[in-house]
Amino acid sequence: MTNPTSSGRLNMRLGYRFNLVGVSALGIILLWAGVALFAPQIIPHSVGEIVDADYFGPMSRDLWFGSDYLGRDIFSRILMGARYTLGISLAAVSIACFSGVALGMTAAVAGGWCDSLLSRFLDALNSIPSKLFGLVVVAAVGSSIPALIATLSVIYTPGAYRFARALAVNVNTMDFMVVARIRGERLPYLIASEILPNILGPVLADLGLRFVFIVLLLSGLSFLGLGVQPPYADWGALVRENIGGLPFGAPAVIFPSLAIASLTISVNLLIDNLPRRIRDRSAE
Amino acid sequence: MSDTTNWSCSDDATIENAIRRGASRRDLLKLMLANGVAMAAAGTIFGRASEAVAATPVKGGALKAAAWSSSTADTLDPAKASLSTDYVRCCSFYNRLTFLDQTGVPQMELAESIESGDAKTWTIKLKKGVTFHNGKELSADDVIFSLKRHLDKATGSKVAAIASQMTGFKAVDKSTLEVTLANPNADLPTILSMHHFMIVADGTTDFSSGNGTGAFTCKQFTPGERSIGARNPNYFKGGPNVDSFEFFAIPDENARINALLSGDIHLAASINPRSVRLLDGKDGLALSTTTSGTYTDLNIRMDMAPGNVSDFVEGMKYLVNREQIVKSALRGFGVVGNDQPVSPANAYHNAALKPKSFDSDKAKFHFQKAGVLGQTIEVIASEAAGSSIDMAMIVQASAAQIGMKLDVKRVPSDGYWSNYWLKAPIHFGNINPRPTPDILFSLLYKSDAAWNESRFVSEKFDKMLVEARGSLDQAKRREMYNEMQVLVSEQAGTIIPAYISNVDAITAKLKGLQPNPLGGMMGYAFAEYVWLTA
Amino acid sequence: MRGQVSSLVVRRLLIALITLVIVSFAVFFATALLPGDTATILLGQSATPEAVEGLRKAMHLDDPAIIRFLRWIAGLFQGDFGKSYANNAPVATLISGRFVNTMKLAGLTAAIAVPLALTLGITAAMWRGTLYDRIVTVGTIGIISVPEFMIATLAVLLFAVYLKWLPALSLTNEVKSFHDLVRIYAMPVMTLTFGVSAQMIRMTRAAVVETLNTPYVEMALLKGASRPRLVLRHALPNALGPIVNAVALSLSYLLGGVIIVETIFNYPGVAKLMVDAVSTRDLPLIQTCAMIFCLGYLALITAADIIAVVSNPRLR
Amino acid sequence: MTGNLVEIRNLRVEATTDAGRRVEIIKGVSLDIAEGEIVALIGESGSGKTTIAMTLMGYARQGCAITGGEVRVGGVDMVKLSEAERAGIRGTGVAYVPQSAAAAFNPALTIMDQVIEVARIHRLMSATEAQAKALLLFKALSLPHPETIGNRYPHQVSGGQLQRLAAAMALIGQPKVVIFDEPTTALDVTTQVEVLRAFKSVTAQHNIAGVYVSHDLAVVAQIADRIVVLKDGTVQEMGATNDILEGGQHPYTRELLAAFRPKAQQREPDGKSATKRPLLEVDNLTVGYGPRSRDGQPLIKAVQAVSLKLDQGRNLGIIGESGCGKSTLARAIAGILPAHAGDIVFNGRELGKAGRNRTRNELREIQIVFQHADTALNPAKSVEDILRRPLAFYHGMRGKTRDARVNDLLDLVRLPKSVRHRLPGELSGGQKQRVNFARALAAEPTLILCDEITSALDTVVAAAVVELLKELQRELGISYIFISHDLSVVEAICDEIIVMYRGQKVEQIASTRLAAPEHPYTRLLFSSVPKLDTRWLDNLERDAEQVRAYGHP
Repeated sequence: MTNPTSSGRLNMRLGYRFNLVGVSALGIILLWAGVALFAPQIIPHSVGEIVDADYFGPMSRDLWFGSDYLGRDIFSRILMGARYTLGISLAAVSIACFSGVALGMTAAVAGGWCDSLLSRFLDALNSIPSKLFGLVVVAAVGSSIPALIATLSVIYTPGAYRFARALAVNVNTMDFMVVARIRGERLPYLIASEILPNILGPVLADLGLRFVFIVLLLSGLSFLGLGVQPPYADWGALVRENIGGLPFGAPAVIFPSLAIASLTISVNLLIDNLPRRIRDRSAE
Repeated sequence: MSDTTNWSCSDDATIENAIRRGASRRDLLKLMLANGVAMAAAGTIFGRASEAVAATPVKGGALKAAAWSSSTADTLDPAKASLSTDYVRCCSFYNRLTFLDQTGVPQMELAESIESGDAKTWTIKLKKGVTFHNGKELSADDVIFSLKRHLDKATGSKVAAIASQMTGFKAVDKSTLEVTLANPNADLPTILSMHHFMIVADGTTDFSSGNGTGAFTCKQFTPGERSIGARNPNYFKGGPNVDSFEFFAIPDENARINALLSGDIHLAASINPRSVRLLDGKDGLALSTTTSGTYTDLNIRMDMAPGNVSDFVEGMKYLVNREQIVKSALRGFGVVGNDQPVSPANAYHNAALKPKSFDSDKAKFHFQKAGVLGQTIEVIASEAAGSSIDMAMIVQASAAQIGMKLDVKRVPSDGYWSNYWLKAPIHFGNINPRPTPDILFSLLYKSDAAWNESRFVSEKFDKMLVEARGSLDQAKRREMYNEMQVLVSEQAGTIIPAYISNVDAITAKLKGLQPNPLGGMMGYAFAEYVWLTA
Repeated sequence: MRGQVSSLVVRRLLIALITLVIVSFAVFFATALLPGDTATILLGQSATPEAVEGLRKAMHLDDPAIIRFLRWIAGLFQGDFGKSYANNAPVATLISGRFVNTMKLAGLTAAIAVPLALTLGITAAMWRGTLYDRIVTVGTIGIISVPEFMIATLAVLLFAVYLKWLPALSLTNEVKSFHDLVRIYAMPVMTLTFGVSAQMIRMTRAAVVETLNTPYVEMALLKGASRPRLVLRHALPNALGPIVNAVALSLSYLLGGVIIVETIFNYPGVAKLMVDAVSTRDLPLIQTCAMIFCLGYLALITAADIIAVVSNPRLR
Repeated sequence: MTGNLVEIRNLRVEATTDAGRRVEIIKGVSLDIAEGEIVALIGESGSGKTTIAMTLMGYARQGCAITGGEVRVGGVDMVKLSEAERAGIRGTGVAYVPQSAAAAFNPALTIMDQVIEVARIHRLMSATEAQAKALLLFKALSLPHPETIGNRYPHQVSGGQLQRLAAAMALIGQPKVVIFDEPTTALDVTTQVEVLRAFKSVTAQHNIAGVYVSHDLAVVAQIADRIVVLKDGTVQEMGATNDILEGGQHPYTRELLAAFRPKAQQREPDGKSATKRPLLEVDNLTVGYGPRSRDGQPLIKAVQAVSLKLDQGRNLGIIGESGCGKSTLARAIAGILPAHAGDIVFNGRELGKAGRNRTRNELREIQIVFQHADTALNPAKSVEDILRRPLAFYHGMRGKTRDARVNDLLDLVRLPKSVRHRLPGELSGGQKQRVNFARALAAEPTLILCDEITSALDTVVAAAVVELLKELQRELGISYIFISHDLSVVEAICDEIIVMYRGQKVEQIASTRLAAPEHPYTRLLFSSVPKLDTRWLDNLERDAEQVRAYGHP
């Protein structure tokens, strides 16, 4: 979907071409990242403080997003929640994608028994439904933040592995791999500098997609009471806590859901409108 | 914290709206309660409300109700019953020797009479003409078998501790039996009204068929799913009003409420106070509130740091803002407690004993004396102990204001009772209602009791406990129990901020539901007494 | 033709067996980590040490977990799934009713979601770049981004509580007529269809678009073929492989991933049963549920592979 | 209709680069095609010849658009028509024969369904009539067992047959004009002769006008009445076939003709090297694929007991049609594909069969250069990185010396320094192949195996690369093994030539005696190479039994 809206000169030097949708999506993501970083400094009320005698209060000057089921300020809780939703999801997706891609490339290049061993093991892991796997692990080791990150990355590693392996297998059949192999190169070099540069683009797009799935799974786990535990709360937990307010449209449940949707939609749009590297320089 | 009652204009509107809809006086009371207006004599609420409902029962209809929890561990074996779901099913398929009416006085059910001269050996006469679902005549042997099996480890009975005081059983004739106790206990009739002492046929091992003397015969029972009972035509107390009774659990609270709102079920059990607002303004629905003595308490073990310093315990008692807990954690569905287990629903409740009112300066003074002001103190809470997390949040917020750092550590409900309860230095517990002060005190506060949550030790208390148990003189007993309640409130490390009301939501078509001290849903026996109007 | 497909099936079955063994051991080690055991859970608050000992002996839970696990596997070969710890009923009877429910829900959802997703995906690829295509793409991104429990809760509030058209609960045992079936299954199936079809649409569209850029489709264009003919007659048969794979992956979600829908609609499926089993540390039940999910996943994947091979003359 | 069948007036076509800028690729082209006349469009790749041919059907490839001029076919201007109207004419008015028929046939449909599809789309006739017509065409195009070939799938039929089936597919709709888009480029010479013959007879028989797009003058000479020479989207020269062949005026035409007659190597083996030990000796080498049977023989034996010798500084050519095992032999020598039997002696030392069990120095001395430069160079790495790695790996060069060495290598292969920071994707085919070569030279090898390195290049660029090889041999004294299916290129560089057929070495000829091959297959092969003489194809008699024995059916 290329819609050429950019002027000639500017993007020439940058070597990349952005389009409007991609830029605005990136803007929203950076906004949330900023919020996650500086949350403690910018929240109007402390997260645990009960500021409203009533509960599920409407939006007001003092409480921008109204109050939650206990009468606490939902706006501050969303800002602090950003830390957990973004933090946990980002950590989990980077671990999952890093290990998935590394294993995928190794399997593609090494081939033989190593490939089938890895594929079988990760395929088995893939067959256990993610939420139930999360349930068993959380029940076993409790749902501390590191345990959650570990669980989420284990759930999504097989997917990243399958994707990366498929890409790497294609690259592996290329002649430059034959040349490198016959030169006597070892596995690490073959992976790091021959295969990785070629599959980095699609892998990053896949990372974005997995990030969205992890945010949703984290909210799902929180909904089942297995995700982030009080006093901390990620957006999924906020929605769960205040789900009671949904029938009368309490902002306390609507805004966290909008926060989740805004993050996931902007990541999706960014993936579909990634800036494309320009190889047009030969024309100058 | 502004102390104005939060009587906002929106509340007035709700009241007018209710009146216009012709809400009965009872609904009115509820609405006012829902909006947190503290009533002076909380204890008598349920008393007045019940008379307004004595209309005439209607026969017929298929009753459908939903409890809050069930699993593959559901059972029809009264001894193993562990959840409200099990109690309701047992009440519908079996009977007990006695049952408690609204005022907590034991009434005769299967038993004709229960007497004893010295409160040690009791003679129980059984009613005539009572048959089990499979046609077998009720006999003394059935009762003896039902009581004796609690002592056998393999049954895994929940009330083994209480049943252990029954040492001797003798069948005098087909419908009379004699039970001798280890030491005298005037409360035996009340004890026998507990759900675990339901009477089953002699020699039963497989309980999945639900063969009892109860108001319903068991048509279908799949653990973790549902049970369906049909009216027992030859029920000795005259058949129940409804034709059939389907009972299952909907763990997700919103799903349970939505099921009630959409008319799929007639009763949704134990609604979290927070969701009561959902039901406001919805016509054709009503709430049934029972303050039956369930409470969630903050236990400070006095044999471990920091509980071993009495000043710390004192400080904590002042730190707990009981009104705030009742208002925002329990949404007004609870009654302020005075740190002792005997609730207002019980006849022996010592209303004169006032709890320590919320005073952050006194709390700070005691904490400074105890030298714990700067430290971070861990408090364990879990959803397993109802509303404990919300209570912990409130205490944590008030502690923060006086520079006291309480770290609320939430743990999953799975395995809470075996891993954290009774073990962590400061943690929340949750106690279900018990019919008599004697059971409560011997279970929770006797020096050597297994469930002594704060390791409260007092010979004086233990001596009075045994003495009160045996005496048949009501006045003397009441005076002793009052003094014991003061002792517990002052010296024990258990802080009971409030007695939690159990709220059940019902459709307006369901009539005849009355509160009962043994718990929600009319002491879990509602199926027998309620009826459905058109 | 026979040789190719049968050798594939045999290889797949072998792989499936190995995967099953890996999964069962993985689940065993995970459950072995769970604190407490069935006895302590059942006794709950009154779990005094002696009571727990007594009950454990009665339910012969006292021999070590690994022995019990191997005995369970041995039983498996005679088709005996063992007895549930919690209520001593044979696991098979406990699961059979729920398995039928899960299959019914999964079947109904697949019957609706798969054709819907394929048509949307194919037509979006057919009119690539038009407004319709953008609507479908943005729509799928939107649906993927909204958490599943939001969709379910909103649906219940709107149709059950507010409009009172549909029951809030899925009372599976009251389905007498087709009308009941539609009323009771409408919302759960709708919620699941949203979740499952979004991914399928996205993958189908990508697969068809990719085959549209091939020389043989250009050749067909140069023979005067119209756009629908290009997509349906030329592109689709070659895009079948990746599409079927995407469908299989999405449908495998319907087995275990539906725990949220089962919770909200109180639908008695295998997923909820497994949740109960974990809370009561009921090892045989957990194992059997895990086996069912794993078998379901493998069956779907194998079916996808076979269809891909059969549909592609080169591999046949 | 008196005027010309096809009139193209001042045609302009624009393309959009990925930076969103519009570039004009056809800059005002005008040409006519009379009834039954075949006009050839000839030029290098990128000269726009295929784009012009496509405009006859009003079709422009991805990202391109017709921005000016008229294309009247049978009086109808294709540019002005709507897409639906154009579709109506495609297949009936104008038909298309694709370059690679193997890719143009849908693998999931049977051949007959696809051949008669034009008739079904435009509802010209019923299915049975269409099948009967197709059968006639199959016979006219001399396809083997015409009755059953229709029910087969494309992958069950050879390349040559598919090309003729593509022609049948084009003719089924009785088109007035047929576009031949380099139909024989992907074929072996022996098959190409058969296919050209079939095309010629069918077009004459149905009096069909046509546009024949190609970069091979010799092929075009046999079939076209007039030739249009193109470069960078403009017509360089236009005229009757013989006028162009004999006296092409335009310098570019002359360059095309020159590239076609390469100067033969004709180097006498100098005495000195004859006595010394040969650089490479291959003895009875057998290489195969697939599972090994009990006696150790692979299922498919691609190379059977081939022996050869190569002296220092000399070049050995290996020629043969696709599937004869020449590449497999080269890969076995390089150690990529371990041989099953026989041994390879290099500089007197026995080499390990697989690359793994060879010393780093042994691997350094033998380098291989592949045909498709765009898969032989890592698209994600710059030219500089590609050249630096072998220098660091083999010679441990670092920093300054390595950068200087990279510059030397670029000079050696006649590439400008500015190429260092470019990615392979930004270079032309010729430039990429030179970088490919520079990488081989970086190892300072003694033997370079060239596996079809000129087949993917245009004739002019290929000629330049061959010249480069010769200069490098003079400067560095490297010896080559040159593998190709194109006799003229092998002839230009090699001293000895081996001819391979179905995995076996059928003959070894010195480059001086190429005119008189002994083995019948070699004679068939050499005679099938088209000459720059319009009558060559007509009077090429083929020894029937030779064709049956060695030709592809």
